[in-house]
Amino acid sequence: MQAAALEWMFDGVWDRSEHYAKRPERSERPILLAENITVKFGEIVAVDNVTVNVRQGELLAIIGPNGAGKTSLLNVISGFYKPVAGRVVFKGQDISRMPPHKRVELGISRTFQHSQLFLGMTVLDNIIVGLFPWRRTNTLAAAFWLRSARKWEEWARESVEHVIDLLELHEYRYRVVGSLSPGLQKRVDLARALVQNPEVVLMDEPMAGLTREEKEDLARAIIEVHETQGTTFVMVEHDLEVVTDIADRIIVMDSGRVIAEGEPEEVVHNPRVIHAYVGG
Amino acid sequence: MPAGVFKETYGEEIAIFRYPIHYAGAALGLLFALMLPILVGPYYMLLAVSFLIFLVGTVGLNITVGLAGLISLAHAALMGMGAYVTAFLAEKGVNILVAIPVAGLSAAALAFILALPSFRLKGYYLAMASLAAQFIIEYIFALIDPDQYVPIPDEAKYLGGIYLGRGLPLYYTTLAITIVSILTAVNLGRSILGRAMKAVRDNDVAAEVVGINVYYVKAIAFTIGGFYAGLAGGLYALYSSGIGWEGFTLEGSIEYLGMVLIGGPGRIVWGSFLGVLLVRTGWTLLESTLADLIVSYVAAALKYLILGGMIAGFIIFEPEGLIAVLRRFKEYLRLWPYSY
Amino acid sequence: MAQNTKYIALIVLVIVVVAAAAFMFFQKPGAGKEEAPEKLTVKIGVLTDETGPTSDVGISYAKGVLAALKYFNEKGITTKDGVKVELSWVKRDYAYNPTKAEEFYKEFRDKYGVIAVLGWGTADTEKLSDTIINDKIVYISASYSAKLTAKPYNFFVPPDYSTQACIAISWIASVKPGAKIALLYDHKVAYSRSPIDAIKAAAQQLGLEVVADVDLPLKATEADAERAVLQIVDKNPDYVWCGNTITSCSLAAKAMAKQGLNAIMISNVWGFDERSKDMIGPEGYGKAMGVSPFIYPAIARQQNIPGINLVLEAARAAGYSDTDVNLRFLQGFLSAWLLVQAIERVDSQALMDKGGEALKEVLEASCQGQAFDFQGLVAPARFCPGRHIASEQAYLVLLNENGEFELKGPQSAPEGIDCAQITIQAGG
Amino acid sequence: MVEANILVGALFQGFVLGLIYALIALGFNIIYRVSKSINFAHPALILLVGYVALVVSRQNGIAAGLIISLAVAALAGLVLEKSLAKPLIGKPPVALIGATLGAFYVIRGVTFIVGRFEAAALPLQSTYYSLGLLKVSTNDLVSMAVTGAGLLGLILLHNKTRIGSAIRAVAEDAEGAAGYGLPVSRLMTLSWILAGLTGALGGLALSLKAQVNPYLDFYAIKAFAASILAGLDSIGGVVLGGLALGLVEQLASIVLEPYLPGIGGHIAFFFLLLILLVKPYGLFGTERIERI
Repeated sequence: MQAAALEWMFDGVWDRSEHYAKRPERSERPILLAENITVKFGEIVAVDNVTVNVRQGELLAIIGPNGAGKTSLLNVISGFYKPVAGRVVFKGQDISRMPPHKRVELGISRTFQHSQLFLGMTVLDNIIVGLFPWRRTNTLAAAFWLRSARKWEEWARESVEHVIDLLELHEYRYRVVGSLSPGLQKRVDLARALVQNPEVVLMDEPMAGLTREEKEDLARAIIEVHETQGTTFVMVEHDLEVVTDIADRIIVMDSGRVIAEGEPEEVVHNPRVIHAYVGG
Repeated sequence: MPAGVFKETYGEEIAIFRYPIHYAGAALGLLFALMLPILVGPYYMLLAVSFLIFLVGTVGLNITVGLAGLISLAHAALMGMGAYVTAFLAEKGVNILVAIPVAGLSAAALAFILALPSFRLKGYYLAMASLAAQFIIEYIFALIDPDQYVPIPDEAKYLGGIYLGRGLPLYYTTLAITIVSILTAVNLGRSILGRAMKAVRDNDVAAEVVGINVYYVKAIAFTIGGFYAGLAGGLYALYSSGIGWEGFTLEGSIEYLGMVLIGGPGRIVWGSFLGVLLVRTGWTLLESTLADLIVSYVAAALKYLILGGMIAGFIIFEPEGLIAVLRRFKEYLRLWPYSY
Repeated sequence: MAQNTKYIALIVLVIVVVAAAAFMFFQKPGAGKEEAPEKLTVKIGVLTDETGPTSDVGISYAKGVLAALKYFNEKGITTKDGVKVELSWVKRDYAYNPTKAEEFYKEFRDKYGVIAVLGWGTADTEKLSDTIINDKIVYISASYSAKLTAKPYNFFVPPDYSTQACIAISWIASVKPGAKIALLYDHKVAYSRSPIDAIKAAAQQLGLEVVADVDLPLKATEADAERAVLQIVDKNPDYVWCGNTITSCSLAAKAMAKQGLNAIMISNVWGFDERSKDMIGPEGYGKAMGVSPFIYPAIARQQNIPGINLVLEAARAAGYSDTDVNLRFLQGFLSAWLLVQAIERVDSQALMDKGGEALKEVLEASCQGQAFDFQGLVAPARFCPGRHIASEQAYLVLLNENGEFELKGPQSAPEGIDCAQITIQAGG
Repeated sequence: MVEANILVGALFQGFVLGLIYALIALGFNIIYRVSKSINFAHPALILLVGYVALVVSRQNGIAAGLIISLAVAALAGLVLEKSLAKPLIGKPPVALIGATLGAFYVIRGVTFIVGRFEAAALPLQSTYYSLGLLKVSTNDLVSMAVTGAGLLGLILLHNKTRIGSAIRAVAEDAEGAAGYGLPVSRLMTLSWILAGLTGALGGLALSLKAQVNPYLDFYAIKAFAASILAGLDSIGGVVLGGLALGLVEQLASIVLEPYLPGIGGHIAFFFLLLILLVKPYGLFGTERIERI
């Protein structure tokens, strides 16, 4: 008893496998379900009774014109918005009432349309902060830099180095993110999500504002993670070209509703989609 | 990063002393701190003691304000909490060296309660909540201390026959506690907790969404700040023959905030160091000089004008504080005479 | 890791060596005795509040202190055995912040080696009252709390608050036996609470009735004052004791006039002075008075009290106009004068050997010996060991119907009741 | 049981003080609307106004005191805007909080030079009138007139004039307002001057009710509580908040004073903390929607 208490105080136990749990195989089974979601801002209905079913291991894209409610839907899934109606289910568990940081701990990470990095911090620190839910030190251990704190730091650095390798951020490690280009900032944003080793990554317009080259780099990285680790991606995107290239499945939204759903090829040729994009 | 230094482990990279110059600097600094009583007279030694006490308090506020970005106007009240707890325990016969950490903990507990509004509030609202808290605590002090003076019994200030309340023992005791405080503060700053605080400061909305329990981090930042304030209060009780609540008023809290904002918010050690050196100790010295030179009311008005002007000026022109100015000056010297 | 250990070992070694050196360095042998020189310099610390919450009176008080120090210094001070003494003073404005007061006190003590401090209010005097015993530094202040009379190194010129209040009660009893008294004061402020127990005891003894005890905040608005007055109005008091400072006492006097309470308000020494005339206004004329151990300078000039000419001369010499010389100025002046008189009675050798302790001894020698005389401005002062109550005499100053200050008394403290002791025993 | 005359007197005085709190709180409100931050220099401004009025009216009469102190407050508002608010546009609100805290001290210093922190009463002859249980003095009437005029003037300016609606637009959405060609920068300056003027009127009334003393700013800090009760963006709510605070103070004094001496003077802070804990955006204030 006493030994356990001491261990908790001074030398938190850290099991690596906890963080690197093995992913299940890709399947038709839904991993994430957003059901009958409605979001309102005052009188404006941003999302109107939308149901989205995300399957295990897929790369799902949500597209649609501006104001279609895509980002709002993402915000509901990540817990930032409270929907007026509907629920969010992750791996069979209703997470509708869970605060955002808890959802991250469960395995839902996200990136942002406009850089939401911590601008005063270095790239390294920005990514490490993503590991906050998995910290295994308490305040006292941190204050005296006890073994648990040191070991955790090393573990965290290894994890970070892994994503730095993956996203080729080596030379920017010690740069303050405020001084980086938008493209690099997006990469850091993704790195921060990936270091959490999530089961589902929600991406909000990852390609917006990037050069063609940057888009290709980013797409390659996403595909690599998707294929090697079996991570599920839900991507809100504007750029149809990228989406049709990499998505397994596409959902099209307009004016807060889902207007089409299916394989990239069939969706792109759906007349309602063409109408919404071109005619709308 | 100086050339020719290579790190082999991640641990080395985030160590406090990373380069030989750090070791040399720390050793020299320590040597200076230890020899200070020899170098200066007893008055300056006591001034140094009061410098150290307020340094501990300011380091705490720098964690709350500088790292976590939570404006607190109740820091002097928290320091008062520490001082009163120490006085109470000393009265009960508890040794002051035991009482001081307890003072820190009780101030931390109070700070935790004060942090509750921060769960729902940010920025200006939090500043107002802490302002209200400052006045409420002041009021409670006035109720529990109707004589405006609580003596600290000398009997509590002994350690194995040595009286810690004055002279060298006072200086070295304060120095030791200050050094431990600073080291723990630095460790907290470089830990994941410290990084999470910075994240909350830079962008609390995003911090929540990327998995940081913002409430928890805010509460802990407030609590840690309170702990150091309480520690400073305890040290103050050691240094002083008695305490009165008039020493822990809003003016004290504003002065604390001024020390953080002028010195360098977010730079826990050096920012606080410069802030206290300039705003508190420097001012005391300047006041002593001015008092003989000019009419006293001008000097008195100057106190308000200069401190207020510096707080506003630094926020507008150099939000990173004096430390940033010094750093730029250092860079300039390093590159001199080639300015590029 | 090994490298770290090496550094740590090095640092520990340095610490040990330096600490040892420091301790050795500080074990200095005691300074040798010197022969009495032609001229002695006495260092004095002056603590003032010229910017803080009590600066409205602190500024004038500080002027008085400085004028006196300058004046006597130029006039020449000699000790009992004829050695010339020069005063050298250091003044600091601590703005009523006890933390600052302590810092400055330590500067006085350790940097300048003062043997006496001319202090100011509750915040600094109370806080330093224990420290000065160890340091043997005489502390003369304007905080007249009864508690301080039992402290060996605290002195002040007038009687303590409790004795002053009892004098007022005794005056009431002599003017209107069986009068009803209501008490208005801030229940949480030490200065305001200090004389209350003594007042109640004295009133009982003298056959007066305390009919109300109501809280009046020190930081009051008209609303607060009126509420307090409304609470005593139907108790029909004949006299109202206001134990606060001038702002809230004058508001109380106004509220009494407004609510038609036909009673006379008597204020504590800090609650009433020359400014009361304007602050209370015509409606309160004839209804307000203050306890004052000191003769107001304006009245002193009318009555040709000898001491006032000295004060005016000093004020002019220091560059102040005659209008600067008000009650607070006088209080400051007298505090410094007491110190000067003590120096004039001390033996130069004792002063050099024992510093503040020698001053304390001559101050306390007045218990049986000659009293300190202030040429009629305040009653002569005697200090007995363990009981530093300078005198038991004070005036009552009435703001009469014509808006002029009228001196009543001097009145003595009631017989057979030790007001200071009551306060000390009550712990306030 | 509390006697009727005490209750009537306290409620009336609470009402008069409530108007003063409301007017001072409106100063916070005006600044919040355009600068989205708290102006911590406002309490010091109240102090400055009190002393300027005192010093001037001693020499040249109360009317001159009134005019000069209004002018000084307007000037102070202008200087604060030009020196602090303008350079800090776009910075987080915390920056302006810190900067105005600095200004708080600077204005205190200036006040000290002006008035040496003496305690005195404004030279205004007081006459008393009796209305049954209630006694009213000239001070009460003048305070009510000054604060009432100030509040009414502001509400009219805000709701009925073009300047008022322009300021409202800037408060809602500064960028949008600029898009419609509104002189945003000039309107901001105007708002700060307006805040200074309301502060001056409130400060004058306060100087009558509490006399001029070095802790006048304490009452202005208490007015924070009034400004937050209804939410910082609702003008009508601020008036209600001020009145509520004035009454609560008096009632708390009567009821709780025997147990907690001096609670009346501090209840505002309990009030403030409670509101912030329970309903941080006030009773009528709107929660800002954040976007990412």
